[in-house]
Amino acid sequence: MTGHASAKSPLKLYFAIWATLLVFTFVTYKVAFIELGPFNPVVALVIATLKATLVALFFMHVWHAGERLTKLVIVSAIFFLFLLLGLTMSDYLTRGWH
Amino acid sequence: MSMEIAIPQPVERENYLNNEYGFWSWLLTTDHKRIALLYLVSITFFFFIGGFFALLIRLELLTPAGDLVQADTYNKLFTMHGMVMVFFFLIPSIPATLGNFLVPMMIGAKDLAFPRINLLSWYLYIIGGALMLHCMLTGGVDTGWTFYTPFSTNFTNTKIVEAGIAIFIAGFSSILTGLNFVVTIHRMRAPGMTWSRLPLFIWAHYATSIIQLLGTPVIAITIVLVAAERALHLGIFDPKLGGDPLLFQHLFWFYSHPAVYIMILPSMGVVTEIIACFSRKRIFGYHFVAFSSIAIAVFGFLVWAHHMFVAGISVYSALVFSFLSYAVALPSAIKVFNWTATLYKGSIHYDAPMLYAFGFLGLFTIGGLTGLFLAALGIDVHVTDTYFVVAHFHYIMVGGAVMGYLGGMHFWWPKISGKLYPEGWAKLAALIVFIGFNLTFFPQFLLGYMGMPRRYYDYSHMPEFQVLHVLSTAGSTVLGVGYLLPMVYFLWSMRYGRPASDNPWNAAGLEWKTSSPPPTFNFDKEPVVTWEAYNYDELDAPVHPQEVPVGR
Amino acid sequence: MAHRVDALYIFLLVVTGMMAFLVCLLVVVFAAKFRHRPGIRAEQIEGSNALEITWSVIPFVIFMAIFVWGAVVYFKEHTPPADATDVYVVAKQWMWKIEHAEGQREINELHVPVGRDIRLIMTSQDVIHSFYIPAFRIKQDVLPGRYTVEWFHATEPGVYHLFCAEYCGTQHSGMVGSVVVENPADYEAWAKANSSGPLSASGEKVFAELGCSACHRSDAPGRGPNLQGVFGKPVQLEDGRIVTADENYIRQTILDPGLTRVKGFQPIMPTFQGLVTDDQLNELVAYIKSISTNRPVTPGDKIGANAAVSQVPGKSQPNGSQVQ
Amino acid sequence: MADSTLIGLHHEEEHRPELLHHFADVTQQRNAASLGMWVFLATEVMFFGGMFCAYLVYRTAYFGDFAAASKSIDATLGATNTGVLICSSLTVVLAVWAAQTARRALLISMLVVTMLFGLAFLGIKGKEYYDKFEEHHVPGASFSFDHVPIPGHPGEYANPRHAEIYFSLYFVMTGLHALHMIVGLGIFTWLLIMAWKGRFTPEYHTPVEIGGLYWHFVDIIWIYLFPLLYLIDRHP
Repeated sequence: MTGHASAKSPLKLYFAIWATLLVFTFVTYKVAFIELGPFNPVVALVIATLKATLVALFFMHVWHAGERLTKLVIVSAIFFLFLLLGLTMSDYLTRGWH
Repeated sequence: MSMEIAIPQPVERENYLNNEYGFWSWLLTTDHKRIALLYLVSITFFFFIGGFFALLIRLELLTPAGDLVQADTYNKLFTMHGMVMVFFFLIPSIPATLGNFLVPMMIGAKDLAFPRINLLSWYLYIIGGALMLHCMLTGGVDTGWTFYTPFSTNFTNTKIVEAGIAIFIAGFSSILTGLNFVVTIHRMRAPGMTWSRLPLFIWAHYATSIIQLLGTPVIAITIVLVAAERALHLGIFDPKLGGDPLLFQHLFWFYSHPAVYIMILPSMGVVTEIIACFSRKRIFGYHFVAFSSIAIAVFGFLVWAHHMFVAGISVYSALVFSFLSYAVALPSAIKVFNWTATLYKGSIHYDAPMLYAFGFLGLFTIGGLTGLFLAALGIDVHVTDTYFVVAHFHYIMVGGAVMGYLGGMHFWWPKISGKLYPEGWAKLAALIVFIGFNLTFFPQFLLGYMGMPRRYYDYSHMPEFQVLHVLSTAGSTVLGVGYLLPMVYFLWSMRYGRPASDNPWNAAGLEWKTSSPPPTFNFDKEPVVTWEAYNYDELDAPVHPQEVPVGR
Repeated sequence: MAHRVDALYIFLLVVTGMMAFLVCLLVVVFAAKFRHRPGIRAEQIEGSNALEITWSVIPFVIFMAIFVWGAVVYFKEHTPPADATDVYVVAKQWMWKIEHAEGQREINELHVPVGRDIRLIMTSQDVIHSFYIPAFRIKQDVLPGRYTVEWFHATEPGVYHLFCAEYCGTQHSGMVGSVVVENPADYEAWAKANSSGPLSASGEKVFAELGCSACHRSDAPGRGPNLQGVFGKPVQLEDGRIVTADENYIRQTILDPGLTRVKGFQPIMPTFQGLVTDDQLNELVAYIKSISTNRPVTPGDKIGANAAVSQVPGKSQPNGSQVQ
Repeated sequence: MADSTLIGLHHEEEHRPELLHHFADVTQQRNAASLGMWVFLATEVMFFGGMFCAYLVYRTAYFGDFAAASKSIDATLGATNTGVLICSSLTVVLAVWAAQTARRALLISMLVVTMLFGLAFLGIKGKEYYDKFEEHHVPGASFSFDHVPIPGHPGEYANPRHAEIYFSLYFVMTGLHALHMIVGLGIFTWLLIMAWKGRFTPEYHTPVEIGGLYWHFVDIIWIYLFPLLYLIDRHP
């Protein structure tokens, strides 16, 4: 299951990911100062999720070396997090309903 | 191993109990079986502390006026009873003792995946427990085990922070146990031990571990927030700042409802093993029982706000949570039906563990069905926060979980200690517990529907409730005797009990194929599994091909 | 409400009783019939998908029936009739303070006439309490910082228990009282003897004392919205939301004007947090209600809101809960 | 798990002090450790999830006040810290690669650089906390947030009480994140000692891998904390 046996050096990939992450950070920072209305938080969160995905897939080796079980663990953690957020908000967002 | 004399035998096979001696051989052990025993001693200690509080509570309620203790003392008693019983007895009860002992053995592993983390989790438990004891001895807490804000953050003067830290630490112990089980079950199964050959005890523990892993961190952070609000004057739930006390309840119950399943699922696993063994049958609908455990673990996370139907949540949210609550009732019902069906055309033996399992079936059924009342929105409004709720969750958590725990202790005691307990006494104890339990808690259903609120130390305004309270208190003394008995004869049997054979019940499962007590690494030779779970057919066949014990 | 809850309760008792009986009967019969006999071996049965489906679907259908029934009862419990009489409740450690619209004040006692819909508008000065009248089968937590609402309709004179059902500290079990249900004549006599002027009149005084009337003018356009006739109507807020001007809205706007500013007005209203007591808030709410012709629809807004008491407009329940 | 593997490993036992007795072989041990860390990270998601939940509830309710409070924090420092953590993630992944390919010197230097980045992060965080302390933005008796305009709503001022909730969340979330960083520094110190002693080989470097997983996870948490806490509503 390990990736250390792969022949070609992954360094190029690592540096590419690193550069992408830095660019994304810069973009997030700059976009925050532009008026996008309701899309400001959307853009910020989409970029954050892209960054997190890149880190998980390549730096944490989920892409090359990760087995299905690892992915299952990640997916269930996210799933239960959304259960917590979603069902809690189901209360707050409907309190004003008539 | 057929000697009848009760004196210690001069030549004993080396096992996990006698391979090392001395204080440090226990306190520094990484053997899952020894750690299980460390846990057993510690949780028994806390069980009797919690039980002592319970008896004082019942004594106070014998008369309507508050005459035995002060209001403050009573509030601390039920708070400490709840905290000790929930966090220091029920949560670790079966997983940390029987689970710790049996999970590696049942899947044919030498130990849990992380033995040192296993020991660490016991130490965390002990540190948490010591803090909790210190907290109790130096003033205690009076918020109820639920810590509701803003009472806990801004109003009470009692030791919230210390109790919070104690529970936080104990929570980590619980997380680490769950982590160890998940990794062990995934990575350490013996060759041939496929997922569908796993004993259902393992499935139940796997489901339990999922809840421990994903639920416990949420209560940990919730307690941190409460402690921060008290100690550092942060304000997250504070209504004065515009904070919402209901947010605390959401976060609290996100863990604390699934926590009920941490307590009951392992017990269901135990009962499944016992019913299969003593009806000499493969469990009816293996896959349905296995998946219902997982379903309970997952659905258990979807229903928490049914504790908050009158708390001021939105009507629409309440509808959703009520609906989902019925969804989680279903897998439990499926389990009960499958256990019942397993008895059909069995060959049923009435040994003590089976009596406990029957007790479990009856009490859990009542506990589960009264849950339907509480999930029904219209009725919940009336009976929530009354003795109806108290009775309901005691039927699940004491009638169900503790009954299963005791059944499991009897079932595996020969394996754990290498000794047989006195069967007659064990049957008597099962009967006493069953009667005592029902006498204690059934009247509380009636009290609840009549309107007796929880956490009242003085009911002199409603003396009409006294008769039922007296019945309940009487039952609690019977129950106390019932719980003391097993401890006495288990201890007695350690010295005077007859030696147990490797497989006194002729039960299926890898743990019975090694010696009693097992050697340190569980099996002398790595087991290879070639049979299905619960192969009682083969075990009971006149000539059984599988009867060559692996552990020899 | 009591008879509705009891009917569902009896239904559940019968259904669950039958289920419990069935399971116990089967366990006992199997345990006796298939007890171990030497020489007879157990018959191995793998399972049965048909059976599994049967005993999943049938309970599920029953569960759904209970769910729907329970939800209907709950919805009625949370739908006060439009013409109910308002009674204000302020909870504190460890007593219930009751204020009637006509100005009667009581502690730990609630006098109501028989046959009238009573709507309780409740808040707490400190921790969470819960207003519980077992005989009427109603209970609602009382929270600090916002209003929650419950209602009942007593049909028989008598004295009924009133409990605090949410643990609230040392003297929690002392936070009990009585609901005194009287014949209309007796109630009128009691009300007359204990009246101290309507709540709305006190509210009008507070309204003037705090200087509210300087901006919220009823005769000419002021710097704040005219409050005449506002209560119970939808209000367009500056941030685009439309909320109903209910008790919680008024309360929240007094304490936290910035969050719920009405469209077209400047953010100049100061907060009255710390300057008004819960009692005065109730009086202000009563006053603003009294200068509106229409009746309450529902409290509601964000965290301070309670849709738990919301009501579908025009769907009133003339005949509400009854005593036992 | 075949017998031959077992025998083969027994030969190497002296060279393999890391193989614990209860595992059949190194692969099983390594897979167990890796799964253990992933499962632990799942619990961490829920741990931070509780705070994200509180954040979501209050941000929805008190958006303007949260925006105003968020604007009082130095976003440039936050962005810099994000960059610092991303760089540290790169050095971590290089350290893992160095361990895989038996480059001991590179491994050691990458571990050291990672820790330096970690310290830099904490330093910048400390500066931020200091500023907040100076400005009386720390919740408690001396908290003050009067007359701070709400972005995009001229003439409106943030409710200090709601801002206090924001700052409570800010300190709890970043504080617990910083605590995780400190724990990470502890782990990396230990890794450094082990690397110095030459314990890691291409066959055995699980601790570097799972220590790295932990570090990356703490990085991911920050990737979310940055926009959520610093950039709620920045535009003028």
